[in-house]
This record gives sequence, structure tokens and C-alpha cells, in this order.
Amino acid sequence: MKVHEYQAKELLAAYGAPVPKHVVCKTADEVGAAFDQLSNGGGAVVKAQVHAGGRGAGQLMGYADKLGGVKFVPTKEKAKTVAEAMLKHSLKTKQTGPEGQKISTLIVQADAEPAKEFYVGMVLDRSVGLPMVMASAEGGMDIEEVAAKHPEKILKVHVAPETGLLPFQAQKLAFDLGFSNEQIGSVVKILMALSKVYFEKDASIVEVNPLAVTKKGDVVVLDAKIDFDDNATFRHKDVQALRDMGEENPTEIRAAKASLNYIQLDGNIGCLVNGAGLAMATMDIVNHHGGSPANFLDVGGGVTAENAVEAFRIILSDDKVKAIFVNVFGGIASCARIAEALVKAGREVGFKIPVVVRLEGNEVEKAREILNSVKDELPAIRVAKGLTEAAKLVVELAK
Amino acid sequence: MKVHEYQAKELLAAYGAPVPKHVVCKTADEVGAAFDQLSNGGGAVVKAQVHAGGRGAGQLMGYADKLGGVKFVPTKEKAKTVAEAMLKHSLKTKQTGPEGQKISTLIVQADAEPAKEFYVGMVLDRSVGLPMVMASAEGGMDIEEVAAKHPEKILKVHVAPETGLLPFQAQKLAFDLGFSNEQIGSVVKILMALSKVYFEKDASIVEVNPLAVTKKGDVVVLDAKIDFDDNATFRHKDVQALRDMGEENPTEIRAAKASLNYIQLDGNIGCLVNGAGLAMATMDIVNHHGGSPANFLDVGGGVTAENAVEAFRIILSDDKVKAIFVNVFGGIASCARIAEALVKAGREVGFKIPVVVRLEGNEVEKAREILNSVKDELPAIRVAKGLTEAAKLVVELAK
Amino acid sequence: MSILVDKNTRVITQGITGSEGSKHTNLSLEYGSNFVGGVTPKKGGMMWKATSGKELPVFNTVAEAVAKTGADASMLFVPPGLAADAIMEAADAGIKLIVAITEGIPVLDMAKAKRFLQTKPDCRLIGPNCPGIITPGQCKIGIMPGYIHKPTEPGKTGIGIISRSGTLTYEAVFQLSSMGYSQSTCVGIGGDPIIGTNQIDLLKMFEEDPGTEAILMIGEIGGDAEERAAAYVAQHVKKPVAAFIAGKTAPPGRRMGHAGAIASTSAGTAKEKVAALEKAGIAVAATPADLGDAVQRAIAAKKK
Amino acid sequence: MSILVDKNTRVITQGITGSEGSKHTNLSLEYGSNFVGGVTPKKGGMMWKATSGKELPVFNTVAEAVAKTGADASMLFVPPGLAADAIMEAADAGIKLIVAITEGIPVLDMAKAKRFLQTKPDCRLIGPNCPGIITPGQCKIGIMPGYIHKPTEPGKTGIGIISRSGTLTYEAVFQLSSMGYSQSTCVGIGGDPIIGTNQIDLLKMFEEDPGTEAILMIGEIGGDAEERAAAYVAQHVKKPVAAFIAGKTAPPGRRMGHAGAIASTSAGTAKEKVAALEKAGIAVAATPADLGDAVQRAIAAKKK
Repeated sequence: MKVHEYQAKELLAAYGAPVPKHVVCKTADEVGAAFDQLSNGGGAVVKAQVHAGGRGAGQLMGYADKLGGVKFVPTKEKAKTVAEAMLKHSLKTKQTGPEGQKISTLIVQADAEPAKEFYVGMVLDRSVGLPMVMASAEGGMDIEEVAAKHPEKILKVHVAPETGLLPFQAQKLAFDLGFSNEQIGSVVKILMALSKVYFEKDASIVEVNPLAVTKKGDVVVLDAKIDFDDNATFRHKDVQALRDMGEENPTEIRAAKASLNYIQLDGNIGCLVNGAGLAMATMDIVNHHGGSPANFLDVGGGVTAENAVEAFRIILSDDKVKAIFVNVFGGIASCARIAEALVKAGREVGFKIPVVVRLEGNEVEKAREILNSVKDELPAIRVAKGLTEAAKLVVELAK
Repeated sequence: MKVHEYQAKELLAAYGAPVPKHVVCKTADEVGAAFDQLSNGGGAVVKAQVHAGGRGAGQLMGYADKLGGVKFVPTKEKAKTVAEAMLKHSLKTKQTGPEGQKISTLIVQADAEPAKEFYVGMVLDRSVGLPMVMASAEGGMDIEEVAAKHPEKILKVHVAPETGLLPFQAQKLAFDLGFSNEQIGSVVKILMALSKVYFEKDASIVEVNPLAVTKKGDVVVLDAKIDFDDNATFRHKDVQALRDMGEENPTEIRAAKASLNYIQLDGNIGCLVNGAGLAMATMDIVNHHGGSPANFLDVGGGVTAENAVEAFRIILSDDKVKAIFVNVFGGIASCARIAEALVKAGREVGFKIPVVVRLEGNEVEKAREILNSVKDELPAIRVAKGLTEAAKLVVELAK
Repeated sequence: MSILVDKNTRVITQGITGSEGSKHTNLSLEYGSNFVGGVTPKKGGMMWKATSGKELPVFNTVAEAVAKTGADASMLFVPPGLAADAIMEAADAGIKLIVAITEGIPVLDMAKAKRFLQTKPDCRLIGPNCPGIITPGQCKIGIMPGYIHKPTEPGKTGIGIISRSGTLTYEAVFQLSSMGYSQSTCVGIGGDPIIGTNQIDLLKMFEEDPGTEAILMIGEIGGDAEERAAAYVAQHVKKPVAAFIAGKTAPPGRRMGHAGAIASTSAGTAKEKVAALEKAGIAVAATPADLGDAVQRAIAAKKK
Repeated sequence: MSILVDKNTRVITQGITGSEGSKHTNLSLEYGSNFVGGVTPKKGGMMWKATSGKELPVFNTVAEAVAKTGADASMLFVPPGLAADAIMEAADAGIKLIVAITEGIPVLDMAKAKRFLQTKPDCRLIGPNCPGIITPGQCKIGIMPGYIHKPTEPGKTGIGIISRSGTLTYEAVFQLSSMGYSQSTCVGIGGDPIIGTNQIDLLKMFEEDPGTEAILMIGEIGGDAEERAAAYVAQHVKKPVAAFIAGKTAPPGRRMGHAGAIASTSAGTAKEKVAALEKAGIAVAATPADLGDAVQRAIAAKKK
């Protein structure tokens, strides 16, 4: 689960990290008032709150001037103009996808122009099953790029999950990053806050990027990102409250309600599969034979007929979809049950586009009989025998 | 640092343990009002709040009837009578010493007569450097007695300090103690609360004794004891606030203010020593030669002349003291400095009883010269050469 | 021969009275596994009745179950919020093999449980978020469909399978059995970021198992376990190895069903993994329809 | 010969710029110990000046100090609230012997630090709340007065001392030196409930050290370390052992100065300890004036 920059910074501040003052705004007028409150004669920064990264380098879609999601404003008037533009135009960044992201929340932040930018973050190191802090004096840029090109510029420290980051580890990192004696205290505070948020709130990523040294020499969290472990939000009511449904794909939310694991893509072949691995592999085989999947959809092992029908509705709600690929390996679950659900779906939803079905495993013969019996009633259903045959067929039909 | 039963129970309750309702009272009238609030037609229990254990089997000193520090009262009148008696008479138990302990606080507790009593406690197992939970179905009695006579009746589980008691450990203990399925939940709550208080508040002992099953079958903390690690109270303002100076020896409080480690005993030979081990050994050698130490007093390695003088004042404030034994091994600290302090003390405080001095180590010759030079001015000071000689002399002089 | 489990393995089910625990204990019993009891706190003392009529004793704690039944393995169906604790309980009670089926365990719970397991060197965890482990014809601990598997006859060899995915494993087993390849042991290692037993642990065991002829490793995007496994194969594995990676078309930054199946723009991608596997001389299947053929190619290549 | 430290030991002081750290670095340098640097966070880069004029580099972290000076031992004078963290830092940085002088460290901090140290098997902690360790004539790391010690001449043997108390150890050393007994190594193990190195660890080392003729063990009330040490002596130690227990007259339930010196009515009493020691054939001193004589008696008894 993702949260906004301002939520991440407020959480870090609650754990003791120094964060520049900000005011959360929903309208241009609020932005103007916040400017008066925070500018202190020297201007302020207006920042669009969307879940996607790369806001600074992004561009408001359909806006005449060059303007992304982060802008220094010297005057109240400019603050309001910028805010109006941001609230009106969607923001496109390298992470939003081509359709961009609507902006409904802004923050006005006290100006804290960085003299130097660092990166600190905490993630899981899957290779050893331990969280680790990563830190680099090359901040303000994409840390994955730094990791790929200059791995030696990234310091890594593993952290025991029972203790969290130990004070000496934080202090050593701060010294090793080259901070001055006066700055060590603030850096340690930020690192300890990072670790506390990570462990106490079950985060999966906590990043401060940049951790900035301002021109005055102060050390602050200038931008922050926190993702939470979806499996653990059940025990954090406060984290649940940070969720902004407006940032999420409405179809994916709808699918989740039916216990379906659905991710929208931009192809034209809808996929309905049981099992996450097979669902990915189904997308891959479609792609392998020249097709383009419209979605990832894992209906899971224990899918009910009702949810399977909802799955078809969801796939069909995407206008781009020209054909559907049902790929099910009946393990414990019976193929016959899937076939029945398919018939139910066809009757309730109606199939106006071809549905290629590949079933294998438990009770596959009975399933084929069921589908054969409705051949005339639901002619859109095409039963394929092998996986390759099915993939080729659905690619062909979607053309 | 010790706290009262009601404070221990309120802390455990804050961490989720089921505790019978109680009201803290300072007067008999308050006890009467609390009785009305809690008795619910069935009486209540009045319990004296003193830091010593063994209250139930104790006796109010100078009170005609048999009455200890814990009493079931069937009526409001009886509650008030009992309260008046407790607040007027000191309570003597096997832990208070012969002088007893004045009672200034009472609680009235909702009646929760136990059908069965258990013991659960958490302490450090020094042999492995790990905290452990001890639990026994033989509750309500002195656990050390159970441990000595029936060690097999005590369950022990070591607890990792980084994680605290794990839920499965608590659950296993609860089952192994023989609780019913309905009771397991409450017992687990008590055990987890025990561990949380221990770790989050730096306790050195947390005991629930008895953990009672009431006649209704409810599981509750009927009595509790918590000691805190004196070295860690600096980081727990809430724990500091629980300290009741009225329960502590005023002389010991006074000594602590002068950085002196002083414990009052009931002999007649005052001891002034540097180092805790040597201070204990000095008491032992006094005892070995037939004397009786009036105190343990470690002035520490870096004692100032001022604090040394205060040490003499404290020793002399005890009327029982008939002679003083100064035993100092000058290690890094100079014996001469101790001798100077001794002279200063003699001049400022005045020695009306003999002071036997045994100095050894760093600059001992210079120290002997200093003491020799005031022989006529401070005739009470008797310099002994060996440790044995000094001990024998002070025992002789105290007779 | 086989690895980790065989007909002598004595299994209990943690969470035996729950619907999934009960269902799969039944199915595993029907397959012939030697289940000797179950654990459900507060249900201790009752008898769990299989659909076959067989009864198994239910205990309050794993320790009691081990003491009374001599169990050495556990199939774990405990809800996600309690599962890590149950894993530690099993390890503490002396269980040697814990097979954790549960999906959705918080990552930090598993991080702590993994640290706890490091203090119990005799205990091995499979999963969590996995279909389980099966030695065909001998012992099934998990939710995989038993009937698709082909037992390896005494004295013969079969294919060992290591997989991060459930249905994809069934697909592979089905293809292999159809082609006449039996399996030695199939292990679902789980789709979570933190798992108890990884590819390298199992590659080592299969390499040493005389009953295993070749190894099929099914991976997916996320992490770098396949890359590390590939390096291990290049150095230490002499037997034929085939592999498949799911998620070539997965968008970066998205969690593809499994909590561990997430690639960034530059790390954990299928492309990198396939390149590493191929570099190690492993026969990589082009599509999920090619799994059995890839194994055949791997075996053929080694015979040259 | 000696144990743990000798003239080759390279020592740093953690907290070198503090008043106690500075004072005792000076005194230890004067004794001849090989101090090579110090650590005080935020004071890195400065030079610490000894009263002798000698200068030592100060570092921000132990890791840097180890890298730049090759230190293998640390004398720790960090305030109690930060000391456990500093112990872990030293262990993490590769220090092999940490001598923690600091008194008043919270027990749970030490419990955690001790667990951390268990992951660093090459690292040994002495203390905390101890006077330190000295191999007379070679290396003093701590606050004991150097001048009372009598070095053991090359090829000769001396007395090894293990003690929970500071001044009582000086008393013992003074008596032994006066009687002509040199010391091999004297170790103050500390007066806290949780310590890094216990009596048994050192009994083992002294037993194996050819430079140690006999062992004096000074204990006090609280815990059962002396009882366990006595059992160890009975089974494994062939050299003469003498002992003393302080606190025969200490009232139960009171903390006698040292955090670890607390006996209950039934456990950790001097009486129990003396009984255990005597049962193990150890010569127990009757009073603190009898320490040297007890060693003499122990040696004489073994010669019979």
C-alpha cells in the first residue's frame, strides 16, 4: 500500500525526523493562505501529491508551459496560479503511465533548497531475509540507477528485525556518508525514524530521497516515500486510514472486493487464470505468440461461481479487450466447476467476443462435456486442447 | 525500585491483564465510600499498601485483635474500622523488620475470592543472562519455598530480550499449568502483560502471586509485585513517578544524595569503606571477630572530602553506633586524600566514639603522617596496621 | 529415493480443525501420507475424524503432539496473523520439517521467525505461501493434486522439482508424467519474499539424491534467487537442470499475485533471470507449454 | 605467560576524551600498555594528548579505529545509557577483547548486547562494572592500581585472579605480592547480574595457561556463579584453587552496592557458596585478611 509524500513525512516526523514545515491543501485559495504562513519572505514550494514518482521531471498534461508536480513559487500569486494548474491538469511522469494521474491534493512546503542531496532507504534484502538500510551520498536521483552504475556508492547495513537499526549502526552510517559533527545528530534521528516506521508500521519500503542538507547546513527529509506490507495493514488502523482510494485503479479495487487478483495492462487479450504463476506464464505465452495481454487475473484456487462471473464482467468492462483466454489447471479444484462457472457467466454476462478455454487436470472430461453441451447456446466459447494451441488461437481471434 | 501492589496491578492492567477493580484510599472515609462502590452486596477486601511482602500473615503492631495488612470486610462499618486500625498502627511482617512499616495508603478491592491460586513471575536467569518466566500451580505462597522444596513444580521458559515472551510460549505455559480452554485467553493476556511490563519498563521482577481463578471461574491478577531496575529508571519518567519515598529509609535517601551507597543494619559498629566488595567483606570480618556492623557503606572510588564528611555524619546519626571502622584500600585514589577527609570530618563533626582506621595502598605513608599529626587533636582516631588487627580493635572498642 | 519426506515421515497438521486444514489432511491421508495427529489450541483432547473414518488425536500445543505421537513434520494451515508464531512453536517443539501453506504472512513476522529458526539448526521450513512437498507414491504434505504425480519406481530415478509457483508446478508435473517422467520429490518453496528453504538448498539435496535424475526449477520475477541458483548450478550441479521463469510480460513495480513476484525496472526481471540461467547452461523453457520438453532437452544435452 | 592480554595487545579507549577515559588511558599508558588510539563520536580527527606528551588519534567510530590502528582490544568508558550500544559497536567492528569498566548499565541493555555478542564468537567481553584486566608488567586495561602487582618473570608462574569485586581484588593482590607471589593475569569480571565472561571461562583459561600456578577466585553473594564454578573446579581444574566470598553478613533482599550482589533468603547466600566451594576442595579464606594465606594453603595442599 502506497501513501503520499506528506503522509510519509508526517509519519517520519512523528518518529523524530526533522522535516520541513508543510500545509496540506485541496484548493488554490488554501495554497495561497499556506504560502503566507510558510514563505517567510523567501517563497515556498508547491508539490502535487500523487502516488507516482518522478513528479519534478513530469509535465502537467495539456498545460501550455513547462510545469511538473513540484514548483518553487516566489509569490502568493504565483503559488495560486501553479496550484490551479496542478489541480486542473493530470500529471504525467515516467511512473504514471501515458494517461497521467489526476491531482487532488497539494502541499505547500517551507523552502529548504538543498545544498547537497543524500539517499537513505530501508528495504528487505531477500537474499538473506533481513531488512537493510541503504544509503548514498548520491541522493536526489533514482537510486536504482546509482545501484546499477555505481554500486560502490551505496552503503548497506543489515538490520536485525528483533532490534531494529542499532544506534551505533545509524551513527556509523552517518559518519561514513561524510556528514559533519554538527549534522550527525539529525542524520541519526532520520535513520532511527526510518527504522522505527519500517518495523513498527510494517513498511516494505521507507525512503528519504533526498535527505537534504540545506544551504543553512540543516539536515531535513525533503522528500519521502513509504510503502506498507499489504499483508500487515490489518494490524495497523492508523496505516489503513492513510489509504487514498483516489490514487488506485477503480477496476483493481472492484476485483479485490471479489477476492480476485487483477492488474490492468494495455493489451487486448483478457486473461482469466487460476494461480499467480500460471497467470503470469499465460500472459507470457500470449506475448510469445504475438498477442498482447489486457490484464493479469488470478482467480485463486477456491474461486466461487459468483466471483468467476464477476471476473468476466471486469475483463469485459475493458473496451480494449477483443478476446478472452481462460487457462485453468484444475488441481484440487475441479475443472467441471470452472466450466459450470463459465456457462453461468456466459448466460449472465453474454460473450460478444471469443472466449478461448483451455482446461486441464481434475475432472477435465466432465468439464469438456459441460462446455460441449452449450456449444450452440454459447458459440463464443472455443475449447482448445493444448496450451500452445489455445494461446495461438486466442492471439489469432484477437486480431 | 519497588512499587505498591496497586501500582503494579494498574500497570499490568494497562497492558491488558485482567485485574479486580480497586480504589486507592488515604482515609477511613474514603475506604467507606469505596466499599459502597465496589462491594456489590458481597463485601470487599481492604489491603494495606506497603512495600514489604507477607502482609496477610502480618500483624498491626499494638493492635489488640489479630489483624494483618489484608482483610475481607463484609460491611461498610467493618471496612472503616479496619481502615482506621491500619492507618493508625504500623504493620509488621517477616519482610518489614522488627520496627514494622507505617501504612499511609490502602486499597479497597472488589472481592475476588480465589478457588485456586497460581504463581507467574518474570526475573533474570543470571546463569544464562536471559530473562525467564517462572510459573507454578502452587501459587499464593512463597515461591522461593516452592522452588527449594519442589523445583519440579515450577515451569521455566527463557525469553529472548529482543522479542519478549512469544505468544506460543505464553499459550504453552497456560496449557501446561492446566488451565481450561475458557481460561487460556486470560492467562495468556496476563503472561504477555507480564513480559511487556518487564521489557518496556525495564523491570527486574514482575510477579503475579496469586494469579487467581475466582469461584466464578474468572482468571485475575489478585496480587502483584514489580521491582524496577534502578539503572534504567532514568529513561522511564512514568516509573519514576511511582516512587514512594515514604517507604524508603530516610538515611539511605540522604546517603544517596551524597553519592554514598549506604544500607542500615542493626549492629553497633559503623563501617566506612571504599568499594562494594570490600565493604561487604569488612562487615564480614567485623562479624568474624565477634562484632556487629551497623551499616554497609561504600564511599566509592572517587569520594570527595565533602561526601566523606557526610558519610561520618550519617554513621554518627545512628545512636546505636559505638565505634567506627574506616577501612580503605587506596587504589588509584590516594590514602592521603582519605586521611585528609578523615581529619576534616573529625574537625567538623567531632568524634565522640572511637574511630579505628586501617589504610593500605597508594600513599599510605603520607596518610599515616597526616593522621599522626592530629593524634592529640583527634584522639578518637586509632590507626591500626593490619586488617585483622583493625577488626579486632574496633570490636573490642565497641563493647 | 527422494529428499526430505518419504513413507516414514510422521506428520501433524497445525490448524487441523480449520476448513482448509481438515480438507487437506483428508486429501493427504487419502494419498497415503502418514498423518499422526493435529494441533488446534483449545481443541486439545478431541479426536479429528477423517472422511475415511480414521481418527487422529488433536492437541493444544505442538510440544504435546510431538511428545505423544513422535511427529517429525508439520503441515501448517494457521491464519496469516498467527502463522509465524505457529512456525516458531513447531520449531521449538522439535519438529524437523515445517511445511507452511499459509499465504499472506506479514513479511516482518517471517523475518523474525526466520531468525528464530536459525537457532534451531535441525529444523527446516518449506514455504510459506507454497503448495507443499510431495514424494510421489510415498508422502504428500500440502495442497497439490496427488493424482497428477508419477511415483519413481524403486531403483529408478525421477525428476526433482523446485518451484515458486503452485499451478505452474502442477502444469509441469502433468507434462512430465504425460511424457513418462516420474518425479523424485516436488517442492513448492513459496512465493513470498522470505522463505525457509531456497533453490540452492534444494539443488544441493537433489544433486546428492541418487533417486533424482534431473532437476526442474520454476521461478518467477522478483528477487535474485534464480540468479544465485544459476551461479550455484554452474559451480556445483552435475545433473541436468531445466528451468522456467514466469513474468516476462509483467509490468515493473507491480505485485503479481505472489508477494514476492515484483520486479523493478532494473532488478528481478525475467530477462535477467533467463540470461543468468542460460549462462549457467540450464535448459530454459520458452513457454509454460515447454516445461516437459525443456527437461528432456536438459537430459539429452548431458548425455551427449 | 598469561591469559587474554600481553605486551602485544593493541588497545583503544572508547570514550577517550571523557574525564575517566582520559585519566585511565594515561595511567594504563604509564604502566606500559600499548594504547594505539581512542574513539569519541564527533571528536574524530583530533589527537588526544597523554600527560607524557604522547599523542593518540581519536576516531568517530570503532570501525575506523580498528581499520587505522589495527586495535584488537578496547577499554570502554562510555556512560551507562550508551554503553551497551558501544559494546555492540566494538564487537561489530572486529574488536576481540572488550573491557567494559562502566557501572550502571541497564540489565536489559546488557541482555541484548550479550545476545548480539553471541553472533560474534571471536569477541570476548570482560565486565561490565569491573576494574578491568591486567597482566602484570605487560598490559593493564582498566582502573586497578598497577603498582601493587608483581609481574611473573619469564619462565616462572604466578597466581591467576578472578574477581567480582574491585577493591577486594586489590586487597588480594597486595597480600599476594607482599608474600612474594607474582600474578599471571588478574581479571575483574564485574559485579553486574549479566557479565560477558564468567568464572568458568577463566578457570578454563587459567588451567590451560602454563604461566599460572594457582587460581584465586573472589566472589560475593547473589546468583549461583560460584556454585557452578565450584562444580567446574571439582571436575576440570587440577591446579590449586583458593576462594573468598564477601557478604556473609549481608541482609537478604538488599542490593549491596553491586547490582549483582543481592541474595534472597534461600538463594545466592554466602553460606551456600562457601559450602559449594569447600565441597569442591577449594581453600576458602575466612576473612578478607586471609586471602593470601588461602592461596598458600591451596598450593600446599596440592603439593602433598
